[in-house]
Amino acid sequence: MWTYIIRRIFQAVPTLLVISFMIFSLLYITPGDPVDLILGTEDQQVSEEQRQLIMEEWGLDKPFFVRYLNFIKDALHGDLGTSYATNQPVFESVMIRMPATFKLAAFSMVLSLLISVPLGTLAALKHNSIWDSIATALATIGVSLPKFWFGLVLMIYLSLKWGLLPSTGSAELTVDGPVEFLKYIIMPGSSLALGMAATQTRMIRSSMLDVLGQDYVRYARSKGLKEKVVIWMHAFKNAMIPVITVVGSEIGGLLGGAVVTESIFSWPGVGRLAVNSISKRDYPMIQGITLLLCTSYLVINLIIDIVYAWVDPRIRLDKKS
Amino acid sequence: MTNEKCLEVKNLRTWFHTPEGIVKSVDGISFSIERGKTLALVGESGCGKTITSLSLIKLLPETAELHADSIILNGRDVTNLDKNEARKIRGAEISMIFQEPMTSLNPVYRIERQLGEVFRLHNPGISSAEVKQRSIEILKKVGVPNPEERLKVYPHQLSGGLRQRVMIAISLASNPRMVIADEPTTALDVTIQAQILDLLKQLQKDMNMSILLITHDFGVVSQIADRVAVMYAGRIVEEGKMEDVFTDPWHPYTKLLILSIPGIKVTRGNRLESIQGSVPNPLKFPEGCRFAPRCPYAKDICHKQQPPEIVSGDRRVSCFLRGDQHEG
Amino acid sequence: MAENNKNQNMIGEDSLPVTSYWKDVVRRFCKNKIAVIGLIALCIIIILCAGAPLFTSYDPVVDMDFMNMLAAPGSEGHPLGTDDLGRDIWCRLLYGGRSSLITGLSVSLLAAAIGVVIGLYSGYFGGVIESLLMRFTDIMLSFPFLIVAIAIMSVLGSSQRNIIIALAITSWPRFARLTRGQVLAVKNSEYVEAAKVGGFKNTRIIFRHVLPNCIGPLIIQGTLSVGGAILSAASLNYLGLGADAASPDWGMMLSQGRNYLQTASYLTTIPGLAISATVLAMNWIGDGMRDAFDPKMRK
Amino acid sequence: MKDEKNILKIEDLKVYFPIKKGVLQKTVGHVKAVDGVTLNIRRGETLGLVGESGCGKTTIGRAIVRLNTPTSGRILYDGQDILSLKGDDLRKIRRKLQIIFQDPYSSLNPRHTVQNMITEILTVQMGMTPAQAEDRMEELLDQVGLNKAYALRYPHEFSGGQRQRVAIAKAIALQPEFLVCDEAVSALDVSIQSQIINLLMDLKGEYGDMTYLFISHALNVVEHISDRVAVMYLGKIMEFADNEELFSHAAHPYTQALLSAIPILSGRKARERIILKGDVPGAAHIPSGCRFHTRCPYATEECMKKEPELKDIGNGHLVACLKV
Amino acid sequence: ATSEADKPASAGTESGSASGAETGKPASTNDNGEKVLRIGTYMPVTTLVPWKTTSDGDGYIIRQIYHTLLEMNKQSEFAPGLAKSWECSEDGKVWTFHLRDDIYWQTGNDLFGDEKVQVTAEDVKFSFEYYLDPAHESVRYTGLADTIDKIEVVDDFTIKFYTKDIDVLFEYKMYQNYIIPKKGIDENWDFAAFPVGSGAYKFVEHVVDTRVLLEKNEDFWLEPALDKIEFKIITDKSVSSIALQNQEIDITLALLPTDIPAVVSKDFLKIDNNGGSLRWIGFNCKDELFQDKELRRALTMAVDVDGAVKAVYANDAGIDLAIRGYSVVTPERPGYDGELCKAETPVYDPKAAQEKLESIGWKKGSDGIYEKDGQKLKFTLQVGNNDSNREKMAVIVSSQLKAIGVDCTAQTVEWGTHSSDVKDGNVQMYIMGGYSNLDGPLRLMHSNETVLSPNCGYADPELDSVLDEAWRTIDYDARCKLIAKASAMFASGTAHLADWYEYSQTGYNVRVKDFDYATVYQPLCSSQRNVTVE
Ligand SMILES: Nc1ncnc2c1ncn2[C@@H]1O[C@H](COP(=O)(O)OP(=O)(O)OP(=O)(O)O)[C@@H](O)[C@H]1O
Ligand SMILES: Nc1ncnc2c1ncn2[C@@H]1O[C@H](COP(=O)(O)OP(=O)(O)OP(=O)(O)O)[C@@H](O)[C@H]1O
Ligand SMILES: [Mg+2]
Ligand SMILES: [Mg+2]
Repeated sequence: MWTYIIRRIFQAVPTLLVISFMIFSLLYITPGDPVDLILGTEDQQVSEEQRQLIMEEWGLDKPFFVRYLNFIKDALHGDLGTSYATNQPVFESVMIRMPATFKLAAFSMVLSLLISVPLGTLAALKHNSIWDSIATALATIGVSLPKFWFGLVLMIYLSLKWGLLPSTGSAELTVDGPVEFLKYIIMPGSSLALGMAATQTRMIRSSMLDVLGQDYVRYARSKGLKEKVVIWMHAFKNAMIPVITVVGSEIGGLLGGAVVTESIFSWPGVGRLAVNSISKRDYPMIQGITLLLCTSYLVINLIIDIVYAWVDPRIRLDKKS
Repeated sequence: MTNEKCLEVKNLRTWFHTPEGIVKSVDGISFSIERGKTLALVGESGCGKTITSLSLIKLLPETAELHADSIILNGRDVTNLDKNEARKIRGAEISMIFQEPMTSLNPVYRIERQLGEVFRLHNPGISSAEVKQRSIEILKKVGVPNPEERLKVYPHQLSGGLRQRVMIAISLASNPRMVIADEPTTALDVTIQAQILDLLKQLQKDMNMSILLITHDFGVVSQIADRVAVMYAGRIVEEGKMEDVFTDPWHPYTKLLILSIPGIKVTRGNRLESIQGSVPNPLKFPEGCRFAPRCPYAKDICHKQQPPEIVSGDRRVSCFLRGDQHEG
Repeated sequence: MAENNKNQNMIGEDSLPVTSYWKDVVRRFCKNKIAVIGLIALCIIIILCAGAPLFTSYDPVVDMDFMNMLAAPGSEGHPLGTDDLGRDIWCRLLYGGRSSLITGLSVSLLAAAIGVVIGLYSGYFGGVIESLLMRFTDIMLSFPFLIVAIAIMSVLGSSQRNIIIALAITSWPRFARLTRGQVLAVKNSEYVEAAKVGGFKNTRIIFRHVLPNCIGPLIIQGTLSVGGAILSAASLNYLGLGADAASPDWGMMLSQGRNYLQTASYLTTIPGLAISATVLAMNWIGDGMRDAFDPKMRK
Repeated sequence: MKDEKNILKIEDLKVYFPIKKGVLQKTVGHVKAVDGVTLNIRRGETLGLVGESGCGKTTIGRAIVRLNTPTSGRILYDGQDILSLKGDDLRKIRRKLQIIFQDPYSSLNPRHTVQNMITEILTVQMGMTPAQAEDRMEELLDQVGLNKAYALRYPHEFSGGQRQRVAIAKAIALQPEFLVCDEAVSALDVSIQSQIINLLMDLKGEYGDMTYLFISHALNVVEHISDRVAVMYLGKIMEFADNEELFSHAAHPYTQALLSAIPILSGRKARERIILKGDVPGAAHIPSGCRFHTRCPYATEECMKKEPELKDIGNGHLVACLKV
Repeated sequence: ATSEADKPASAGTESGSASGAETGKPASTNDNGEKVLRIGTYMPVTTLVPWKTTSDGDGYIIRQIYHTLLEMNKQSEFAPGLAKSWECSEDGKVWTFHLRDDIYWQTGNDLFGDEKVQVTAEDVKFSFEYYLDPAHESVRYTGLADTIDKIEVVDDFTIKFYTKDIDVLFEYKMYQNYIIPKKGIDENWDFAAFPVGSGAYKFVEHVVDTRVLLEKNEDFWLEPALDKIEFKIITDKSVSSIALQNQEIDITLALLPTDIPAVVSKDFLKIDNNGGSLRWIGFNCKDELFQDKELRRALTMAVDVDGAVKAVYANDAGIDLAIRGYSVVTPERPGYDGELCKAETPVYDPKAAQEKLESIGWKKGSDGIYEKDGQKLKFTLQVGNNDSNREKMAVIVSSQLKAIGVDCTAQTVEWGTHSSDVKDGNVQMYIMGGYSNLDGPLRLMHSNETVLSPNCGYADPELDSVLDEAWRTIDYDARCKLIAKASAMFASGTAHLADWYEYSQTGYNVRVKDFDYATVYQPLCSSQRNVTVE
């Protein structure tokens, strides 16, 4: 397995190079003037002399490829540059927000699984019954509701009308304890989880139906095992195998795609930083965010693949299938 | 009939309610198996063999509906058991070996777990060490070399023959008095098949089990069965001692079936005897004898009336022609 | 003798209706009640939107009534009320459907076209092509969607066309992955090998023999992504990256109405319902189509 | 350099599948699916190929129709080395070499009607007009004993036997000279199996010099249909002889064991049953010396060390056993 | 109710971010009897380095920590800050500031420890010289370098600035630049991570994107009335209003019009504003189409700006959130003269607008759109995505123009793109806002591109000279007159289709006291006010 992990890490290098090149060139052609940003925005006056100074200082006067190569060189030393906007090292700025993003992603993933697993299983076990229809209807509604809408509705009811939860902010699990932590994360978490739970429910339903028709499930029953054991031991693990891959690719979306939720709930994550940086043309920051997000995506996918192999012993990691 | 009956089935009917109509997969069959003996149920694909066995072990799909005058298993009427009671007889009284060892073992668990759970289920409170001990014992018994190591592997790491042995081990772990083997060797090589059949015979002797063997392979039947029941389109058309049925089939279907096996009666290079047409659609079985449309000897009456069951000694057949000794 | 044998071997009584493939597909589709309901619903939506001027006397852009802003649904002359600028919501819903449906459908079609071709070729040929294409797909998948969308729209400018391009560029990898998975399952099947042995050219095998057998999940993904695209466009709107701010669009209506959730919730519920109805109808149609295209469902 | 007698010559064919491992996908070993097979197939004969599952029968069949690429060796078809062909030449020769697969359920495209399948072959490959193709299709269906009304059906609407007929119709649509039947009847019921065997035999009469490579593990079927029979074990041919000779005077212990497994019903004298011990070693771990020695009831020290060659014991009866 | 009570009160140990946020329960005064003011701000903290920041959001915090020489009161007049008094020489080129002698650098940090160090004229001189060095990339470099000739320390508490020329905005510059400790620069102190100044409140912690916590500076010359100030960053404005209504925060900046009724209806909440901010719809006068002033005037006549402003800012509470304006100088600033400008602005009259269009050669085409020389009257009105009110204005303007046959598309673009497009003249029509400070009018109207921002190609040499003169006139009234004159000239040039002043509302809890001029951009504890909570 270690050789497999090492191989995957090797494979990630060219991927990250391509990503960095793509984002670098994308940003290069995106309109917007970084000098203005370094010197402050609309309310400030800039002289030509100072502009020149800044361009040189930040290497903005160099040709595209030189800039890119410099970026790569620095990145290899773990230096992703300095933010135009805040003058802070990009790496630190992103890493300081990563935990919040991860927390939210992990929580909403867990939450969506908590919803979709029982619902999907129920729909499969009682398929063609009223339960099935309810699960399907819920799933459809879930996919067709925009996250920001759901987030705001939650907030209006849970926090403004009923006063159950604080509207914004975040709490530290270790410092403030689980109750506080849940209070803050539950709304952003569920607004993210809803859409995912919807698709997962459908996946789990069909996967479970598929597995329930398999010979080994019938065989497990023929041993005289209790129905609970048959479903949760024999069918469930197998049904989750295809779900794992889907979950993996969804986490990628969660990391970079929670922007809207993060803005609504003032969640101190990477997504908000990304949006702010984009609107400010904070190129080093955008590059850094993209690279680090892609890296985490690759890492998560690696983990997912390992989990996959762990759940499904037929997949051997060190052998290409 | 001195021997005690292990299983006695009377007029078993298993029907499916489908949107297109009622599928009468099993439509009034009766048979019995004596303790320690083997009954082979043969017939073409789709004639209802698997449904029969699932009816006995109470694992029918939800759309199925089961009726029977009686099903007596080990002296107990098990016709109308509720789900929980049905579960309790599975494994303990009756267990099953499936056709496909490839797909019948759960791919994500080690053999140890799949075998162990049977011991735990039937011996509550048993210690882990004992489970392991017994697992090794039973694997040895079914001829799995290096049982300790094999416990640690996943099904896909075993060859087909070993997998089938493991499945037999699992099915026998609960010490059932009756085993249904649904095409246990179809997926295997001839040489391995021979080993498995030998093993079954051996185990049957050791444990005094009854076996309901389901197959379409007469070769298999000839090696292991005491009695044979030939099924066609949800009915048993002929039943009798294995040697009798083979040497002198009474029903035209049985006869043609045996003749269509290459190398049995027809010599090399010549055309084989074959049954024309294919199995009738279970949604609309022909009136009268179900084999009549394909039967080269069919007479008018065959198309109109259901044939009576003619019993003679310990043999029975359902055919009009039996009365007037057809010979072709 | 041979003559005799043949007749002896001849099988076949006629029991199935003999129809052309497409008639059959249509017939199978029509048998699926839910799918037909979905189709009828979608047709109604399309007719209402396409023929919008027939069903409303207002203009969705120009007709603002500052005296009658935020009129509740059911008020006189405005069956669904008016929005924050006094525009008729029914009218904007109809016209807005045009752009939303166009966005949704074109994004799915475009993304499907790119993704399916890439998935087919990489899955079928394997080897270096596969690794390269799939690496590229991975890259696209791992790219934060929003950053790409914003960058594309900043370069090209915001317009409906560019939203479509941005969304298509970010959503084809899903199709590619799905297709590839399907192709891998299908390409080693014996009928594809038989086609190879039959001497057919690869392109023919890919499109005639492989693709039709991968189509089921693709249809589902395709119909799902129509709704997804409408919603993504709404999210872009929320972040202020929409097209023409004055012209109606469901996503735009939804995000522009978000400040009125407490005071005039119908501003968001109405377009929200429209999106849900469309997504639901598309999903039903998708399920029906998958079954209709599958000859196994033929009775 | 056309060989009048032999239509197909397989010379020292080896097909190895690499087992890859490690960071760089290094090849750490090989599955030696076919490990040096030499066979001459005569024009117009039916050659039976038997052996246990996994011994490489299918791999040979697939190599002939170029569905996998041999590691070494040559396959000469009418004197032409077909392994070196590419592109159009390959496509041309492929028409003469067709294969029928074991599984009637997966060898037909579920999305095409019978008509689609057959006319596609006829128009695209044989250059017929649609009208001609339709006529020819009816003819073909007739030949395999299918009612032409079935042309508009989809594969799943047929029974197994009927599907296999369609597969055969597809294969003979190209008017091949050589047909590989890879377990073409194994998945079928006995009664259907006999129909297909009859059909294959009839077709042979009709198409004159069609040559069959008949792969099966069912010895009774092979015995029924073949002119000559080759017995394989773990990628190598163990015994090769005329049908009669082989079935009456099997010389190799493995063949003997196989033959003893044929059901004895009636009309044939009972053979002594030989139950082989153990499992088939995987093709990745071929035993040294005689590859059968691990299961052979007569194996000796010598068998473990020395690999036997195929040798003629008279009448073209070839056996690879040190004890013969 | 949870942990708040048993948490240690001392600032150093309280590190969680949940403080004071229990729902439904006012926590302005926490259970330890501490007075905590919680301010919700929608602007993220970009940097807390005084010479780097340009964002108001940072300013809210920095102004509490650092001193500037001068402050500003509600009437836009300069008020004492670090300097208790100041005067200018006759020729307007020498400014003398007398500093307070009771100001100390904040203690309790690793820079100063517990040592009370006075803030002296040397510190002031050092700060400005630091900013004047281009190497330090101060964002105010250009403004300062253009003005300051030299700085002279007279004694510990008196300092003199010599300017290169008359600079009527000199005081404004003294209001903008923060005084930093020399010791910090010498010792390489990380001002970004831990600001140390001499203001009334001391920095405690900054949790990225979540909050900034300040505490009372006991050494301040005046006892600060709050124990703690917590800035909570709530990005979404409507969420911020929910938090205010929930009493999770005491003050929210920039309420949306849609949220005003709900806020006003709560008796524990109040709203107030801090003067108007300019918004305008501009033409890019360099654009081929809009070089024609008559066309600009015609289009101006086609739009009902009054109605649009009313509609966009309508609210059930009946509060004036914005008013139509005619001058680019906001009413609170010197030189405002609405009437003068109004006279120069075309009146709303769509008919006349059409006639005017026709008189300058535009004809309606078959599709009802005007065209001239085969060219359609078609353009885009671009607006940034940062403000939904501006978007609505754009929508209204574009549809009213459409109504008379002008194909105007309202286009929202991402804010970064928009601002740089406007600056580069890469738009046709646009909406912008801001520039409501003292130097705003000059920058908006003057055609000198290097100094001035988005006037989008409008150039009038005569106007330029009036402006130049105004900015060299020391006499306040005379200067006001000149500015008014300039604004009227600008209005007659119709570089803007419409102007309006937005009064963005601050919502706050009635328990916040002494919160006079409703802004946190000024120190909360100063000679002017000492904000507290009950
Ligand atoms: N769930 C079901 N619903 C409807 N019909 C069914 C169902 N399961 C089985 N059948 C029908 O019942 C009949 C008998 O099926 P069964 O599986 O018992 O055949 P079999 O004799 O075991 O065949 P094989 O040799 O192929 O295993 C078939 O015609 C089949 O179509
Ligand atoms: N593509 C492949 N990659 C790796 N190994 C393969 C591949 N194809 C076949 N093999 C291996 O080659 C060996 C021979 O396979 P082959 O299919 O030729 O056997 P067979 O005699 O046809 O068996 P069966 O009777 O089961 O069809 C087997 O061990 C098989 O696992
Ligand atoms: Mg069966
Ligand atoms: Mg094979």
